[in-house]
Amino acid sequence: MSDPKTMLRQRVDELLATHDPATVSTTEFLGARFDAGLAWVHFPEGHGGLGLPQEYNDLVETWMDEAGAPGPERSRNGIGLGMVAPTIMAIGTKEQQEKYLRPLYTCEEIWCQLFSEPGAGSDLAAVATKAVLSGDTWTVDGQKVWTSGAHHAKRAILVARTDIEVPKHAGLTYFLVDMEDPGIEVRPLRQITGEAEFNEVFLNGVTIPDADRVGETGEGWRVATTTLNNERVAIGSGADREAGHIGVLAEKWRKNPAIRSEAAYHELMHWWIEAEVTRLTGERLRQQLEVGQPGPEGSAMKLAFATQAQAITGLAIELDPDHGLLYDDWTMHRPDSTDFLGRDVGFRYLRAKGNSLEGGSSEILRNVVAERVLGLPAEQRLDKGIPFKDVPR
Amino acid sequence: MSDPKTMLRQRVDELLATHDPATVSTTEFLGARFDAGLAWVHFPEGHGGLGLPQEYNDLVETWMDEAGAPGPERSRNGIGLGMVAPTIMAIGTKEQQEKYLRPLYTCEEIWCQLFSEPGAGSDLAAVATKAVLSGDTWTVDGQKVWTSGAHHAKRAILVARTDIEVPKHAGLTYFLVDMEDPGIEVRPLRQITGEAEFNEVFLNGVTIPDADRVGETGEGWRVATTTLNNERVAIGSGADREAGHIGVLAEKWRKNPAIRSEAAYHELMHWWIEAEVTRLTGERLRQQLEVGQPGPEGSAMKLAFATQAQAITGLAIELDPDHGLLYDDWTMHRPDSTDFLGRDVGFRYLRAKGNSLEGGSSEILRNVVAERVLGLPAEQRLDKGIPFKDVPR
Amino acid sequence: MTNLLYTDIEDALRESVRGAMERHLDPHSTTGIYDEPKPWESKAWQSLTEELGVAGLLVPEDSGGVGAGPREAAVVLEEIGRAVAPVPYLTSSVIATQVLLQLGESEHIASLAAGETTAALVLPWAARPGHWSPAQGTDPVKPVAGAVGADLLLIPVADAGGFQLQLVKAADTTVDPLVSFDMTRPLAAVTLASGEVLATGEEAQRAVEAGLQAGAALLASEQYGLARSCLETTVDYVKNRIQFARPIGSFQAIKHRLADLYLEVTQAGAAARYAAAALADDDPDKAVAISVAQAYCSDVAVHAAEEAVQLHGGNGMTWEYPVHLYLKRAKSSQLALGTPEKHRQDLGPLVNITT
Amino acid sequence: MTNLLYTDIEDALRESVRGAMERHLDPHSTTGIYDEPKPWESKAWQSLTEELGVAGLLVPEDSGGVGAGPREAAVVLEEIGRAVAPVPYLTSSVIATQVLLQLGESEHIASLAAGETTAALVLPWAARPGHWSPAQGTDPVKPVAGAVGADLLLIPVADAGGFQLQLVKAADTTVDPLVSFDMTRPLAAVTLASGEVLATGEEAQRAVEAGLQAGAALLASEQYGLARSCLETTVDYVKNRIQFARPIGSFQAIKHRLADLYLEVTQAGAAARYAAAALADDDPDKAVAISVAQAYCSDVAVHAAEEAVQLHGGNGMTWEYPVHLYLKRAKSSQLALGTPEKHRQDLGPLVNITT
Repeated sequence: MSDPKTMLRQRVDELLATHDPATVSTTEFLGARFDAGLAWVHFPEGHGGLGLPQEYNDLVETWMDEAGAPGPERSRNGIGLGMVAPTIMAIGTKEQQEKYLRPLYTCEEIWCQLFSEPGAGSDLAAVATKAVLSGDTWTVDGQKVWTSGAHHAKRAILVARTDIEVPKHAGLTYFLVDMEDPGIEVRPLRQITGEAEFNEVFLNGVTIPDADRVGETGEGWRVATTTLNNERVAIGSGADREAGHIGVLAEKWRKNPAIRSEAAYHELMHWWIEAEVTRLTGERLRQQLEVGQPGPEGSAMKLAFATQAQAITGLAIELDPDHGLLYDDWTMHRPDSTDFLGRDVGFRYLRAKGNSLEGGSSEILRNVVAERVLGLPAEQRLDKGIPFKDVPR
Repeated sequence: MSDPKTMLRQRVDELLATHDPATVSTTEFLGARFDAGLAWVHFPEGHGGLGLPQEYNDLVETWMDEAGAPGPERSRNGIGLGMVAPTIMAIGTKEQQEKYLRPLYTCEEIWCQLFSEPGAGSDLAAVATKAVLSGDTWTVDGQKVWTSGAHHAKRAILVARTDIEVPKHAGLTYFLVDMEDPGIEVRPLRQITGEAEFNEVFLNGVTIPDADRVGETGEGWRVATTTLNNERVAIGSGADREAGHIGVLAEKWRKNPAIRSEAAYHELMHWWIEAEVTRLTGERLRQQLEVGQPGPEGSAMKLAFATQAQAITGLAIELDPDHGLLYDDWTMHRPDSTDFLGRDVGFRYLRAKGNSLEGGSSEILRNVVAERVLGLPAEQRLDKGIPFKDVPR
Repeated sequence: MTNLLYTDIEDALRESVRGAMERHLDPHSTTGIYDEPKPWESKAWQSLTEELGVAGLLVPEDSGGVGAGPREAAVVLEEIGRAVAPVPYLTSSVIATQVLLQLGESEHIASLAAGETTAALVLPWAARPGHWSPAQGTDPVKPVAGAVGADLLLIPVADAGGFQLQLVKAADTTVDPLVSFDMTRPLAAVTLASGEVLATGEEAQRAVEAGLQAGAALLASEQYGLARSCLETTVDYVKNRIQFARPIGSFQAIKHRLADLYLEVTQAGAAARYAAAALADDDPDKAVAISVAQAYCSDVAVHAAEEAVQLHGGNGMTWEYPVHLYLKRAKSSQLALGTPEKHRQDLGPLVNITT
Repeated sequence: MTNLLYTDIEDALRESVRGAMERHLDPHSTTGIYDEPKPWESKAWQSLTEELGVAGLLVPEDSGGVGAGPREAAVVLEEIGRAVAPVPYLTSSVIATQVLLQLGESEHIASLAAGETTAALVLPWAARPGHWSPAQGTDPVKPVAGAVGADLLLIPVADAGGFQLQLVKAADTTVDPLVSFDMTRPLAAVTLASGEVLATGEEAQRAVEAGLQAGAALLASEQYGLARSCLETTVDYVKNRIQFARPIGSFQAIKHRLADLYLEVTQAGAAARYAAAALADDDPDKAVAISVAQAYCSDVAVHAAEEAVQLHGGNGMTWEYPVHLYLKRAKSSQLALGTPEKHRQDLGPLVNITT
């Protein structure tokens, strides 16, 4: 067999030759790319991959970019691509892999995530949505919240409680749900920004075939952890200097002498340096991953991102009061994706408040760093070993 | 009876007439002042007071100052005057009051405090120094630490464990100790500053007559709390603007244009404002106390003092690097009293590190504010209800 | 030193105002302003003016007011901050009223004191004492607070003829509402129009300056009230929100943050009170007190609101929970009448600290 | 982007240096320096130079050195920071050596590389790249780091004849030790004396600048090593210190502070590594990398040491526990080669941000 790089280049060339990105539809191209094993080269053959080491993915992406070929829309199907695919690949059944991975990759099926609940926020394992098995079918009742994209998602990953007689982590099961089930109601959840980027999802008698269970009954926490770990890893990618909020502010500073002052200069440089050292830390983490030595920095870096996003957008408002006193638009929209930087400074400030909550609150992340990285004693678990039904909620 | 003010003025005049401060010794004057009930006017007659409301003390102090009459040396006998006297007055026996208050007030007897131990720092009630009663005499063995003035103290207040079979707070007893007991060894405890402002005190077979017990056996925690509450109250007195570290730095700034910069200006003004709002808070607390409505701000203010002292001295070092790189003197001295402001900037910076530890660490104070002021749930007490001998240490 | 405590009368005033706010405002309808901006004729404003008469606190009795002063107005503002009340108290009953009082104006002051009319000083809302410029040329002035729904506009203008303070009826010009970060104190672009000249030259400048000083001094009390409300609401929330089988307020990291916030809020209260007292006493230390209070209370209010959002978790991010109203008001108020940075800049020379 | 990881060779180097520091230094004797200052001929310095040969890392092999570079020297400095080692590595093996290297000097460089002699650049220790002045007049230069016990002094001087870099033997002038805040890197006042002229004009200036750049770039690694050591020591302490029947490291407020500190220390490591790499590569981004690393790592080291003192409780305040050595070194190093404020000032123009 030839070396992987040569083989990959051949396959890419063949794909581009048979499916000219300029003429075929994106869906068709992505389908063909999946079939050629060029979706995720580290996945097995037949599931969008070629069983190669993960680092070859970057190469394929680069070549595709050079050829002007489309990739899947990460902004619309981020949960599907970033979290569901690796989970199904790692733990799903062969049938699930065959049924779901291809339309997920082509974005014919958008996925959303039904994890958080009003009573299960930082305590994610406190999920109370109930799933009961009868014959081969589960029936699900409950309420989920903070579901982005639920209103245009075709499918969802769901964690539900299947046993209240055992401690909370032990009674959860992980499912794949059809969002077109008549028992599902999606309501927009309007946020501080005026937008409804997220939804509340009500589940009333939603049915799920047992074939759409992922992992064993009662193993849902472990499966969900696999999913969430994929979320965290996404942070470890390098970024250019002045990416993000600091770049927006620095550009404004350069273009707008009226907002400059000595005091603001030092404040700006303080955050410029903070952003830069976080960038360097991310770059180093990326280099570690490349040589197969992942570090524990990811959780801590998310703390830094949140702190910086909030401080820098707050500062941006203060630097230009006449502008910061205004807002671009309070109308309730339901955006297709999140753009932290896309709107005006007031929006960016408000939206950044979510950075220290979503995807693991800063408080939870500090616990994680303290306990798992520094090895400090865990918090006392008052619910440890207690059946879920007897735990105070 | 005439109004208290007139009566007090008469007594002060009589005292000054019979004991000219310019000619009699300080000791003699203070003795006479004590006998005239002008030491603490709110104490009962015969114990240095006249049974008047506490607020008249300020008046007497003012008149004494005007007459150039000496007061007791608060810097040398702060523990005696500030903590021991109110405790003995509140809880001590009549014999203890008669024997100890007068020489304490005249500073013929300096007092120190034997509370903290190597294993009982923030957890003050974890005292392990043991006192055993045989007949009318207690025998004490153990080690104390952070004892200021132990090397020139005649007497000490001591908290010792008299029962290890009961939970930690219940097994303590409070004593008055003669520091000249042959079983007492005082060793200087050198600090980060180079000075030995404090001592370690070793107690080996120290004997205490039962008559020098304060409060009942096993009531030592309650008595110690009385003592420590007096320590906290001392903070609530008003102060002039720019008192303390900020004033030292502001003066340096005014006199030394070379250290000025725009960035430093904003940093300095930030701390100037912090110091000013703490001063205003203290002033308001003082006004509340005057009208008999003490507030809970004292504990929180101590947090502010510590933060400011540390930040301002650190800034002072940075503003003048050529000077901040130097130190005045590393020689081990044993000062008679603490002067936070008296030496050079390096000393002030290092000494200020103690401000967040001594007299209740900032961590403990935050707990106090959160639990007693805000009413948040208490930390889980792992030692609750467990005999002291069985508690992990 | 001046008295920093509250009198019994002030305590009673607070009770009345708090009661009125609780009766006439609810967070849901306040949030509604973001979608459908309303003029000021709310029940809450009616209650403050008609029932309680607090619009006239700064105005002497012989001018139709109550003859109280800044200390009492500060208490009202603490409660307005506590309720994020969408009422023009600061802009009309404090700033515009103080401008007219300084001029000895008598025609309009009584109806302002009665709350029958409202007025606004037409300067950008970030203008601060000692640092503001009158309108020049023909561009509208913006963003102006208190102008939406106001009956009278006090417009400082400068032209070749010098400096003037003009009184313009709202009906005689255009007030364009702007989409504001804080819709509970909506901003507008005010088109210039000529009106009655109230004063000129130094007299007019002194009047505007007095208005801004009163505004900055008493905004601190509104900020303090807001911050304190955020602290209390958050303490209450964390006592009751259960996660991991315990109230999240039992987690020490949260306790310590709230202890620190308690300190800040307490100090903000002292600073705001001192500024109100210094204004009331026309103390020589007034300018210092104002800059200290503005620099400090502005940041404390923002910090308290930010902590409230964070410690309310996801709920704090929703449109449904009122926490966002506080954050928006706090952040906008931080800019109002001078940012903390600018007040630190102003303060130094007052206390002989210069670069 | 340049490689920010450590090579296997660097890992081995770290092991050796750490072993040497552990064998030859103990906190008690280091603390003793505060009472009885000692010259540099310590076992630790002997081991670094004679056994490990690390004084020559920056020096090419044909000049008598090891022919490694700044990346490797940075690893040595991390370990020196970790041990608060009282050795003149930064001042002699980095700064002075870099000055001579830049000049292509050959007479003394080999003995510096061997650690047989030590040298110091005679500038105030707070001087920084781009902002320093040569000695003028007759006043001694102070406070100078690395001069106490040094054999050779590199003295930049300016007089009517222009700018010169002179080499003066310590024996030919007076080096007065000063009572230093950090006695592990003692400072001195150096009396001027004439010596051999090594270079003049721009050549001399470039050499001094190169020395300061190398010093500032690599001081960051020493600060990182110190900070990391403080974090590790403190984590260890709070795991073992029992109060209230539990390790104090089980209290969440302490855990969260240490998590935040972990983030800072981790980022300091990346920043320091980038500065060392940029120096090694003579990267066009070098000046940016240095100012970022100095501005950031200086403050992290101080913060780590301050947290170490606080979280060691009373013990952290004692002379007996080594924590104070770290605080003193960290605080002094914050001032060395430019304070964070000055580096922020320098950084802006480099990235096109100006006032």
